[in-house]
Amino acid sequence: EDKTYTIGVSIPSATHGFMGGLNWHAQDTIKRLEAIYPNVKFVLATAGEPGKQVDDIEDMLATRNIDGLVVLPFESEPLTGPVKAVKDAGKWVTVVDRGLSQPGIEDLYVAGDNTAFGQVAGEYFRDNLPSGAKVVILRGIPTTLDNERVDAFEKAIDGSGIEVLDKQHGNWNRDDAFTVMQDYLSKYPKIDAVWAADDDMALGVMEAIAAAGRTDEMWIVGGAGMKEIIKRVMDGDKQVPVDVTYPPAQISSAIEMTTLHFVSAAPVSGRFIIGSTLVTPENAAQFYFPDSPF
Amino acid sequence: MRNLSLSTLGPLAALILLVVLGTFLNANFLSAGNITNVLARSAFIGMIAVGMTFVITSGGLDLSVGSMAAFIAGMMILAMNAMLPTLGIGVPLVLAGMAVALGVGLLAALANGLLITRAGIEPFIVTLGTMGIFRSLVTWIADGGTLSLDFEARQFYRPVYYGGIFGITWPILVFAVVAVLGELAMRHTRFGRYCEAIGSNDRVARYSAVKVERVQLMTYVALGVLVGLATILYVPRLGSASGSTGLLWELEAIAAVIIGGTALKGGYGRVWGTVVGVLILSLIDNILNLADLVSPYLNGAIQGVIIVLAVVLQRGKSSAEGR
Amino acid sequence: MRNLSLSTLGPLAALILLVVLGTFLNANFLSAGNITNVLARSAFIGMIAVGMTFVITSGGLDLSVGSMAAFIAGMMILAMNAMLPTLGIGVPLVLAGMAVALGVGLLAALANGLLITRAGIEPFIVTLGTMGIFRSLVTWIADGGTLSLDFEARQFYRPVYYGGIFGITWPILVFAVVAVLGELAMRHTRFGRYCEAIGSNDRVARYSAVKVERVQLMTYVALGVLVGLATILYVPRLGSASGSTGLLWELEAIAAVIIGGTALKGGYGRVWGTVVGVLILSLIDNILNLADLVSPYLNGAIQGVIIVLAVVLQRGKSSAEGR
Amino acid sequence: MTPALALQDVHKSFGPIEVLHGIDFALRPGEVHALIGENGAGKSTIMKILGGFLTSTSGQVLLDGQPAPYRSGAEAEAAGVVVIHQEFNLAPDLTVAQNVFLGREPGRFLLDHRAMRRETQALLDQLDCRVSPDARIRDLAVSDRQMVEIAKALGRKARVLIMDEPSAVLTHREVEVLFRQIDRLRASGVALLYTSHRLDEVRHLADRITVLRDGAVVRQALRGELTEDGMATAMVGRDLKDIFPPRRDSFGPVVLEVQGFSVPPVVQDVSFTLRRGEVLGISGLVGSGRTELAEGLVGLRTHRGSLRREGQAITLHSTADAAAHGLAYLTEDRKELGLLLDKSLRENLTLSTLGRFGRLMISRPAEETALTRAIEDFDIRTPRRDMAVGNLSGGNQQKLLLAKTMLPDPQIVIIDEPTRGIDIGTKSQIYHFIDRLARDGLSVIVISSDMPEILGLSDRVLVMRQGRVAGELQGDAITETAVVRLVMGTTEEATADA
Ligand SMILES: Nc1ncnc2c1ncn2[C@@H]1O[C@H](COP(=O)(O)OP(=O)(O)OP(=O)(O)O)[C@@H](O)[C@H]1O
Ligand SMILES: Nc1ncnc2c1ncn2[C@@H]1O[C@H](COP(=O)(O)OP(=O)(O)OP(=O)(O)O)[C@@H](O)[C@H]1O
Ligand SMILES: [Mg+2]
Ligand SMILES: [Mg+2]
Repeated sequence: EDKTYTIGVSIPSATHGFMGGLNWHAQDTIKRLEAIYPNVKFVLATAGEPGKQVDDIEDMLATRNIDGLVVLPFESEPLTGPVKAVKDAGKWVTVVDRGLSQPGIEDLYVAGDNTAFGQVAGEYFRDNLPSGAKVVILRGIPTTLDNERVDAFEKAIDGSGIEVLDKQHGNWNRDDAFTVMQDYLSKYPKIDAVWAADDDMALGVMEAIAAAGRTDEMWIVGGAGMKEIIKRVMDGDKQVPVDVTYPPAQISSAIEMTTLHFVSAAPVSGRFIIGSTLVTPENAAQFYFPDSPF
Repeated sequence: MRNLSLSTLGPLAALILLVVLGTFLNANFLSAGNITNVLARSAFIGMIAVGMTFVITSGGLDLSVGSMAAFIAGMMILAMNAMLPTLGIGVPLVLAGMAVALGVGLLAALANGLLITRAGIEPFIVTLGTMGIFRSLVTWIADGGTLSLDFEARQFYRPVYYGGIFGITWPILVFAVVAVLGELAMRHTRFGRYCEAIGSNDRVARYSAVKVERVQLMTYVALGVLVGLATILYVPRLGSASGSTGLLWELEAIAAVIIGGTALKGGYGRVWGTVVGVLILSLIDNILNLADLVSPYLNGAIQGVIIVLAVVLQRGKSSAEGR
Repeated sequence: MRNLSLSTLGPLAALILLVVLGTFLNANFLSAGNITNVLARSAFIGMIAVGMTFVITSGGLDLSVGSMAAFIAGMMILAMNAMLPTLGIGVPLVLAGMAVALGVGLLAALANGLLITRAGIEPFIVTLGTMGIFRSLVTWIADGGTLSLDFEARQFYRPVYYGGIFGITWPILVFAVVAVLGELAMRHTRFGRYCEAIGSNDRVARYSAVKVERVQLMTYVALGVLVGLATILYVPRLGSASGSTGLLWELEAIAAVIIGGTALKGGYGRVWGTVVGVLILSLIDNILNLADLVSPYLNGAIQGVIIVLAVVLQRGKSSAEGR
Repeated sequence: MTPALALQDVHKSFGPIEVLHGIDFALRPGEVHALIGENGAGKSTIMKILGGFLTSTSGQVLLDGQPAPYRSGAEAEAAGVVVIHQEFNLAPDLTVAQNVFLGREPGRFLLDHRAMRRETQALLDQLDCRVSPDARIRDLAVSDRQMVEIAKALGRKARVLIMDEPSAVLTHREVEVLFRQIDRLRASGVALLYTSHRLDEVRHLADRITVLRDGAVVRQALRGELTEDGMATAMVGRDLKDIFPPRRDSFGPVVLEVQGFSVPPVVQDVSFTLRRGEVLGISGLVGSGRTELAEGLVGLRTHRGSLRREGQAITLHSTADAAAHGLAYLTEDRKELGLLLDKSLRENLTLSTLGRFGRLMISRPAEETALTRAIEDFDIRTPRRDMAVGNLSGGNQQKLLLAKTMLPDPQIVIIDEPTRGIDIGTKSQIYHFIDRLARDGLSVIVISSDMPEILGLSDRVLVMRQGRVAGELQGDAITETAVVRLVMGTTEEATADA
């Protein structure tokens, strides 16, 4: 047990709520694990764009002598090569959330399910809106995962007679969502529901609706499981009837399992998909983390 | 004079064209609600851009305003949450929050201004540096997440964004006042005159008994206070601040200033042109949301084209030769 | 001369300090692997920054380089995937891809340059517009996702980034060549001399029989070709292009130029200063990864402080007076 | 009587080079004191020290017998010491009125635009200057800018007024206006310091003369003690004879034929010819369109009309085109259009002819050789070769500009104000240089506001008035009266007289 291990953790920087939560969980987990296992060291790097993330991983390999890497790829394609290089150097690789574009590189895969994320929300819409109902969508930053979510959502409501009026980019940002929603409200006299696809955006949307005085007209479904939204669901707020999880805490599981691989003999490799669950007033309490910044 | 009138009317013409276009595309475009929305949203960037007009006119530049806004919002929220137990919810709390915002804005800008005027470092570098510093600090204070104003306090503070008098909301009123005062300051006060003189030729200004460093410092400080003011109106809107608050506001503010006809090299500032520039930028976004485009992916492209066209309208070949 | 040597040595001193710091922080800092990594990744911004030095020296500005790189990468990948069935995997495919990259870069830059020099619109506005346009187009073509080079083709193309001769990888070699040629062009050719003259006073240049517009156009075109060249080396590294490719490269490139001692107002360009500037920026990132900081949230703040310090080292109060 | 302002053993060094070596002299109220000396002798430096814009390395400035309490130009101005700088000191983006009042705008909180405009107008009227107070400085001709500069200084209510070559860019008539103002100020007890390279002005104006040579006072004299020749000799340190070369008498064929040439909006329908080996002088008032004509001829302005070069019709769209046809132009505005002030002598000298200094790479040694030659040929006095041109003395800048214009070996040179700010010794050298060019088969057009120069140099004189050719004089017909009459617009009599 004298051997020390270094684990690199490379994630996107905290540019929006979800990533902020993920950053918080990563740091929190690292702090906790470092206290438990004195012989494990962690190297955390955050990147604002794919190129920088590749730089970070290169640096970890070249200067920090990492034994394992936990990576949440900014984008799948550009990170595939560099992560493969880590693997080829004989290191342990854990991939989180966004799969690499080439199968079989990672030892461990921990992820949320973007298709399920869109699908669960879509199914809720299908089941709770009459045919002919009108909805608007706020999309995230243009990325593959955003496409997956929206496609899954649209597939889920396909044939239900629900009409999608519009889908603009709110960039997972409260301010942008506020603006887009204001303009939706000017443009469409009747909106029955909003899929905001992210809890940060949901907050911006709610504000715009409140300002327009149309609070009773429509409900909103966000996503990811931000504590404020979960709280509302828990309290039975009619405006936010449900939420769909996409837990930022998945990074904790990934880091923990990777650490376990080094400090114990436990077999941890494989794929762990953390499904997206519908948070309802009944089950909300189990998704509520008041200490997290997200 | 001939030249002036052309370049003065240019941005206005672009603005009018956009309004006409918006009206065609969507009947609700001219509704009171939409107009209020657009104007109120423009107010933040607007106030900042008015301040930026002075900085650019006197030959400076400030890239840090967006992150400064985030930083001020963060500090303001922290301060208000901290003072809540003592002051209780009410006007004193809000006033204290506002004082903090203006104070932090002033200090942050003073840091920029002193590094630029006393240490003599290029404004681009100084404000690029502080841009990173301010934004990092917010993210750090917020622990990567969002700083939120206490719910009750926010409910009390909310009318500062959404409320108003005579059916005009506060952000619009404050923006209008700032714009008018800015125009006055630029055209009719020594400060504005000195900004133009310094931007035109700082040695001449120095030889003519203008306190060049002091005026330059004042432009940065004024900008900082305006960023503080913008933040005061921004915080009640969503009640939160995070690392992504005010992202790219600097670019938008500078773009508004240049679209409005102020020269990037300094020497010539037009505050009301800046106001028109801000409105043009807001309207582009609004119209893109109201219209049904082929693909929202192309929003950026259309924005780009309109920005360039707005300026083409204003400056033809002829005036390019003149300058 | 005294002034000059101070400001020439400034950025170099900052660079050396950073190297010393890095060596202290981590024993592997000076390892061949790390040095290769840092230099190779500096190469993209580096080549662009060398081109940007000429643009800025002649009094221009280009905000579109980052999105231009994304656009070029997208077009290059599209073209290579399309030609794959005909050409098969091999040198011709890669050469054809390179030709597309250089060609697209040239055309994109020509669009910028012509709008600026012929239509007489401020460079800031033109390139702000095309920045939005290029990036939107990539996002649109990629349908919001990522454009990927065919896997086999990429394997074949990969050595262009990772391979090299004499243990030096291609990006480093190409960057070195570009830097040396750039320095030569700036110091010892008519083109460089004209750039400085135009930036110093374009009217004097015009009266001295310098073809001002043509030289300015050439600076943009050269920059575009260099962006194309950078993309040629970038694509084999990441094998894909998306809306976030090359994000904020423009800011980094401009910052490198200014840190290197070139004046933002034009008239005075220093290519090797730019190279030092690029290295400083890369090293900051590298060193942040070498050390364990309090919090990664503060990376931006540390970056900001170092950038400002690097320039403080270089320009004290004294030289601020000199200008 | 205590002098209003005095220097006591003032030394001044720029870096290691000392340019003033212990200067003593005094300005008295109600007196015009002239400071004369060769280019680079240190006149402007003295004036800047007096005005608080430079601090002396050692020695003292005494204001009313006390050490001067000011440390900047602004403070000096507050103490009543006002300087009209040799180089323009106007913000190009601001209007005339804005510049005249820069730093002392009236109005409590808001600026009083009307008062500024009114008082500016009054000042301009006093100077017979017809520039609008709302005109932007950038759009003004050099001479108008100089008048604005004078107006700006007059507006500042000086008790000591220091004028650094105010007349260099002015025409005869404007100089007279300026002199009237100087007389008025002298009568009202202002102490005046004046420099000029036009020695007749000095003789006419000065109550007291200080002659400077290489940074030291070599002679002080009272009114009437020095003749113009005496001044020139004291300045240059040797006798000057034959300032102007003898007239040339044989000319070659026509090399340039200008027909119906217009440069909108000023120049209308100008026609003339130019022969090989000829010096054509162009005279006229400020704003008569001489500069615009010249700039049109070398393709710097849009123009109409035909140009024939040795019989071939040519069209010119830029100075590069003009250069290709052997035409060169020396601008009257050396600060804004002629020289890159923050670049070295070498870079300025070769800018328009870089193509000759190496194909791909510029040859530094070749440039240096050219600079060495230029320094010799034009007697450019510079403390260091690698200095920024902006730090050269005004006259030496002008010499460098001349050298730059002549470097391409043009066949036809148009020189707008060739000897502005150049000392009498060098002036003579330049006249002989122009003469040599003409004798070597070049053709020279000299645009000048300096009457003796026009008279002494030209083989033919073209007089312009309000954008048109008012008349042409040749050979013995070139007399001061004839030219002045044409300039003023009494054409018939003038030709009759001749
Ligand atoms: N800032 C400076 N740095 C270095 N040298 C300078 C500077 N200013 C002036 N000099 C030098 O000082 C000397 C005196 O210059 P000054 O301008 O006083 O001459 P001047 O008598 O006014 O000449 P002119 O008749 O040509 O105007 C010159 O050799 C000039 O090059
Ligand atoms: N009639 C006019 N209307 C308007 N502007 C005029 C007119 N005449 C001259 N100007 C302007 O006055 C200025 C002087 O013209 P220009 O320089 O050609 O005259 P000049 O004879 O060379 O005088 P200077 O001695 O000042 O060089 C120019 O800027 C010109 O545009
Ligand atoms: Mg002088
Ligand atoms: Mg003239």
